[in-house]
Amino acid sequence: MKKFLNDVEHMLTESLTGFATAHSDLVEVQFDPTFVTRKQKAQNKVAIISGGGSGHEPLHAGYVGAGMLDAACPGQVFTSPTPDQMLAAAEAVHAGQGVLFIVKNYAGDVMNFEMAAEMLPFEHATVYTSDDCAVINSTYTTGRRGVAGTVIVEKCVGSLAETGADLAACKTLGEKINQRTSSIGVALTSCTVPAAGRPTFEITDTELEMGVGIHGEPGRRRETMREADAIVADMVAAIVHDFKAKQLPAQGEILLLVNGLGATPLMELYLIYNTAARLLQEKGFSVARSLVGNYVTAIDMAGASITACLLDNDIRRHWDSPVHTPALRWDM
Amino acid sequence: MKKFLNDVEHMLTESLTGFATAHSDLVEVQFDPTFVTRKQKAQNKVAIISGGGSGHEPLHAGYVGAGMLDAACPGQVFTSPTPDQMLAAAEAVHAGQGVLFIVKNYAGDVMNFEMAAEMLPFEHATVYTSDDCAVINSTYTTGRRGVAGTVIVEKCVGSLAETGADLAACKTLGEKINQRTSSIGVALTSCTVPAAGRPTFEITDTELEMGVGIHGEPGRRRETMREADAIVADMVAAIVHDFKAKQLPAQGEILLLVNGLGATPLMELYLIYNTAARLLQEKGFSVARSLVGNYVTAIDMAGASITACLLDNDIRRHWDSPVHTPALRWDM
Amino acid sequence: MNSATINHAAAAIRSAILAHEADIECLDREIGDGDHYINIKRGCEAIASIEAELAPLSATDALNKIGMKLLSTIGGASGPLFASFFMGMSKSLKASATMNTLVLAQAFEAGVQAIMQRGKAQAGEKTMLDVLIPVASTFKQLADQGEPTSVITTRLKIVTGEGLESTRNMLATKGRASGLGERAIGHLDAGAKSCQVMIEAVCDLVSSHSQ
Amino acid sequence: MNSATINHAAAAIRSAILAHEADIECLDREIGDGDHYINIKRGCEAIASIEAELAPLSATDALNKIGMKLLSTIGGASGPLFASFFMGMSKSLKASATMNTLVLAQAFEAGVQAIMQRGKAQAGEKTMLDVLIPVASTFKQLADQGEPTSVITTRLKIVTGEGLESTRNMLATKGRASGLGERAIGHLDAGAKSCQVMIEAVCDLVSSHSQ
Ligand SMILES: Nc1ncnc2c1ncn2[C@@H]1O[C@H](COP(=O)(O)OP(=O)(O)O)[C@@H](O)[C@H]1O
Ligand SMILES: Nc1ncnc2c1ncn2[C@@H]1O[C@H](COP(=O)(O)OP(=O)(O)O)[C@@H](O)[C@H]1O
Ligand SMILES: [Mg+2]
Ligand SMILES: [Mg+2]
Ligand SMILES: [Mg+2]
Ligand SMILES: [Mg+2]
Repeated sequence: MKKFLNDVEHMLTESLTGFATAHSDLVEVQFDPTFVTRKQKAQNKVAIISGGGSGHEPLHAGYVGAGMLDAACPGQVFTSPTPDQMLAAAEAVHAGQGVLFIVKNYAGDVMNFEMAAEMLPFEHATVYTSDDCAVINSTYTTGRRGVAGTVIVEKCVGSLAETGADLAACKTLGEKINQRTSSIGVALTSCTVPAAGRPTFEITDTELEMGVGIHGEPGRRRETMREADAIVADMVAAIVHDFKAKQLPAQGEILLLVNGLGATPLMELYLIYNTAARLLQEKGFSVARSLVGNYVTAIDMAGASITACLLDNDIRRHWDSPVHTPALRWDM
Repeated sequence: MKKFLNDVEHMLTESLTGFATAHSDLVEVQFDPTFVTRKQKAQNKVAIISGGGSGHEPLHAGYVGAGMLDAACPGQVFTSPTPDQMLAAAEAVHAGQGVLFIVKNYAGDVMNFEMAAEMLPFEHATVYTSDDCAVINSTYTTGRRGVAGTVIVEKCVGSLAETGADLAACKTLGEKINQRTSSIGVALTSCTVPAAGRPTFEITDTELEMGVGIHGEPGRRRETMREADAIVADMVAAIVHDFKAKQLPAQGEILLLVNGLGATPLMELYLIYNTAARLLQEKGFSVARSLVGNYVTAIDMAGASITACLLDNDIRRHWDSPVHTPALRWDM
Repeated sequence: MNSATINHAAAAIRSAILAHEADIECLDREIGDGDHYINIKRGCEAIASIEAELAPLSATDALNKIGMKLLSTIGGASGPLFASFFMGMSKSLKASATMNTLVLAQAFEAGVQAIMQRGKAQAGEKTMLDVLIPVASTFKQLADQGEPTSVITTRLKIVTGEGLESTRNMLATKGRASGLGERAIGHLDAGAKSCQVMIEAVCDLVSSHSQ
Repeated sequence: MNSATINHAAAAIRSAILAHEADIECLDREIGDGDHYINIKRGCEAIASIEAELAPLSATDALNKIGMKLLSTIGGASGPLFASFFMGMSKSLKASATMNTLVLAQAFEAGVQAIMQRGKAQAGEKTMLDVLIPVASTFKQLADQGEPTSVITTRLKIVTGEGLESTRNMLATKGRASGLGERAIGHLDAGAKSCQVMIEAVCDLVSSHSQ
């Protein structure tokens, strides 16, 4: 394992300190317990708080700022944060209108946020994201994983909260977006958790992992490495299939997010985007909004995910509204 | 080599098509010859054109847009573009006030832009960037390489051009910034040129390449892998030494850019930033502006570069001015 | 049981976990995300760091404090679950006036039930519960029968091992491995493994004392 | 020399370059950026693709067209340099009324001078010029002396090889390797290698025809 670090113990703290210094106009970080808030705390709105294991940067701390999150709680690498972090963050940013947690649907995140919610002295609600269609949602699983679609939920719910909407409305919008969003990821290499010091899985030069999770969890299938168009075609098919399974309209405007998992060059992401956009268009969807880059990563994994969110006027408007965070910024 | 591609021949075209589609509100791409322009062409200003080998994305095409470049000419991967590209781009964006080329100082880029300039039917000038202080500028070299500092030159000169400043003023600002900017890079792994299909250099798990170029050119020295703080200390020392060699003031406000070379997670970049900012501060510089992320990459290399630009009111103002490009955006 | 015994047990657990780094770590890499060992280790070290604070407390309070500490230290799926275990155990002990093996067995069972509630899981879902549930019921049954400590510890070590082994051929229906379907088959569950290591360590400690 | 000979030579150069992929490619990886082989190959293929367009042209026009084509195809450092070579050669031929070996040798030298001007480089800087300059002067000298083709080709192949070999122990002071200082020593220059391959191919072609 070759990484820029001093000792694994302090890696997260040092990195978060750097993050907070680089963006000291926008955010502040607290330690013991660890959480990130906007520098300029918002008044009189629902407080939107997210969090999860670290290693997915810029998620979530990179999305703290005007128009998006009020606070983020970074856990250890790939390990959900602990309830005391959420409680302290909520204490810091609650502005009288309740707290909405946005939580990626993993057992660990769910339970830690749940315990925080149980102890929270404020009105609160939780939106769980579960956009990963690689994991088939059936009675014998704990449900699908939340992956890159989480960014869309955080952006749009953040925007709605900014308008003074109440907790129930924020939760409703978040759940609607989650319902209209499907993602699937593919890995060409494993990631390496710094504290583990070695790759999470073995994969040869002729294989890929289809449906990989953002923690390097194995996906649907180990498949043969092949040309990008063939890989993307399978990914788009999975998303379209999932849209059907969710009984979403078979056409309409979409937001297309091609997300790098950490080590994939932008040149390849745009190549993936090119094919994905064409195939989705052929299937009747029109790509109305796009985002291409590293938004929800898996440390240093070479790989990418494709996310499609079926827009409506509401979602489009909240996606388009001004945002100013370390990792997502427009019209501000 | 594992990459998302169909065939190496068409990789660049497919990727650029995806890029142009994803950012169709901002840019347009032309092929035969290949160049990228703003969708909304600027009027009555110096046309700022850059270009260079591909593989450094988002440089340069990602910086085409309001407040920055008018056009970019992407060459093959790691190969400078050809003069016909620059001529066609200039033809497309010349707005009556002359053309400024911003060129990274490599033999290939210099000669191709030079030949284009010789054939150009418009008033023109060229700024060469040479911020890489890993290469000692002496009589027996063709001069230092242009690396991540190029982004600062492109941003600020783009801003000045937008005010209607003339060609000479734009060139002067570009050269001033280049003079006040030093960079140094370090590689933990090699990059792989897609058409070559294998890593450019071999490097073991216990080595690093100090002073690496953005094309995987070997650097100053092959060194022993060590903790991040020690690596960063050497890089900062090289920059401070270079500032001295350039007879720049030994204190003042700087813009600190920590740039990922392609495969380095944001968590590590912020950790590097944390140490670099602290050390520069200790040496008497105050970090007034920051940029952390993948801005000038070397395809899929794990590694990072540190760039410091000594600000003055002029540079700071042009750095802060609104910009709206695919890869850099604020206040618009 | 008092806070001194608890600190002893915690130390025994900690060394056992450290000794099993390789096995535990690789299991969570195979069908999880590779952090389970680090999580557990972080928890063990946090408890070691509050040894002095635990010393003056009653067993009930010490267990509760351990639960709270784990809750704010481990994170992940196992954090709230282990926290719930100790808090559940503490609550059960508090309700009881006396302290004996049966009371302890009941407290253990209460702890396991707290895990089941928190995780909304049952036996047979390829989790730590496949070790904990059989251990809890065997423990209570043997304590009920008034078996001597040595019999109980010997038996529990066997049940623990069997529970762990039973996860090998299960489909995972809870936790991170639940997305894997058939691919999880053939792998032991990491949380089950760490529970087995911990329970075995405590059994060995107890039987060495009772000899 | 006419455009048919030029097309033949281009074809011979192309196969020789393709046959030397491994050597050329690895040299530019060692002390450059690894694209030299791809660049040259792209150039060769571009010329092959305009074979039909070159056929009706005079030698002068064909060489100029080749230069223009290379200029818009290769890119990198070698693109403008090879382009300058052919355009320089074309210009020199145009100035001359007749065509013979000496005229050709002068044209070759003019091409090399165009490279020197464009690249602002001399012999001894570890570039393609370390092959091209000695080849140009030997070529002119032998042509001046009226040596037969077979003597010229045999001699030029030797000079080419020596020129290439001479780059091994040079410090690079031009091109991408110039940043390397001492580290460039011990490596051949990639552009010198591709020139050696091309010149050798043309010499072989010419001597096979003249036999
Ligand atoms: N709902 C649940 N009920 C009981 N145990 C669970 C549940 N979900 C996960 N686990 C246990 O937690 C272990 C994983 O813990 P850990 O790796 O620390 O957390 P994470 O899965 O969040 O990375 C699994 O091996 C399993 O034994
Ligand atoms: N100034 C120069 N004069 C002559 N030859 C040069 C000069 N600069 C570079 N070269 C030649 O060009 C070769 C590199 O070509 P290539 O790899 O295609 O371009 P780049 O260096 O831009 O990647 C070098 O090996 C060297 O022979
Ligand atoms: Mg985890
Ligand atoms: Mg090159
Ligand atoms: Mg885990
Ligand atoms: Mg090269």
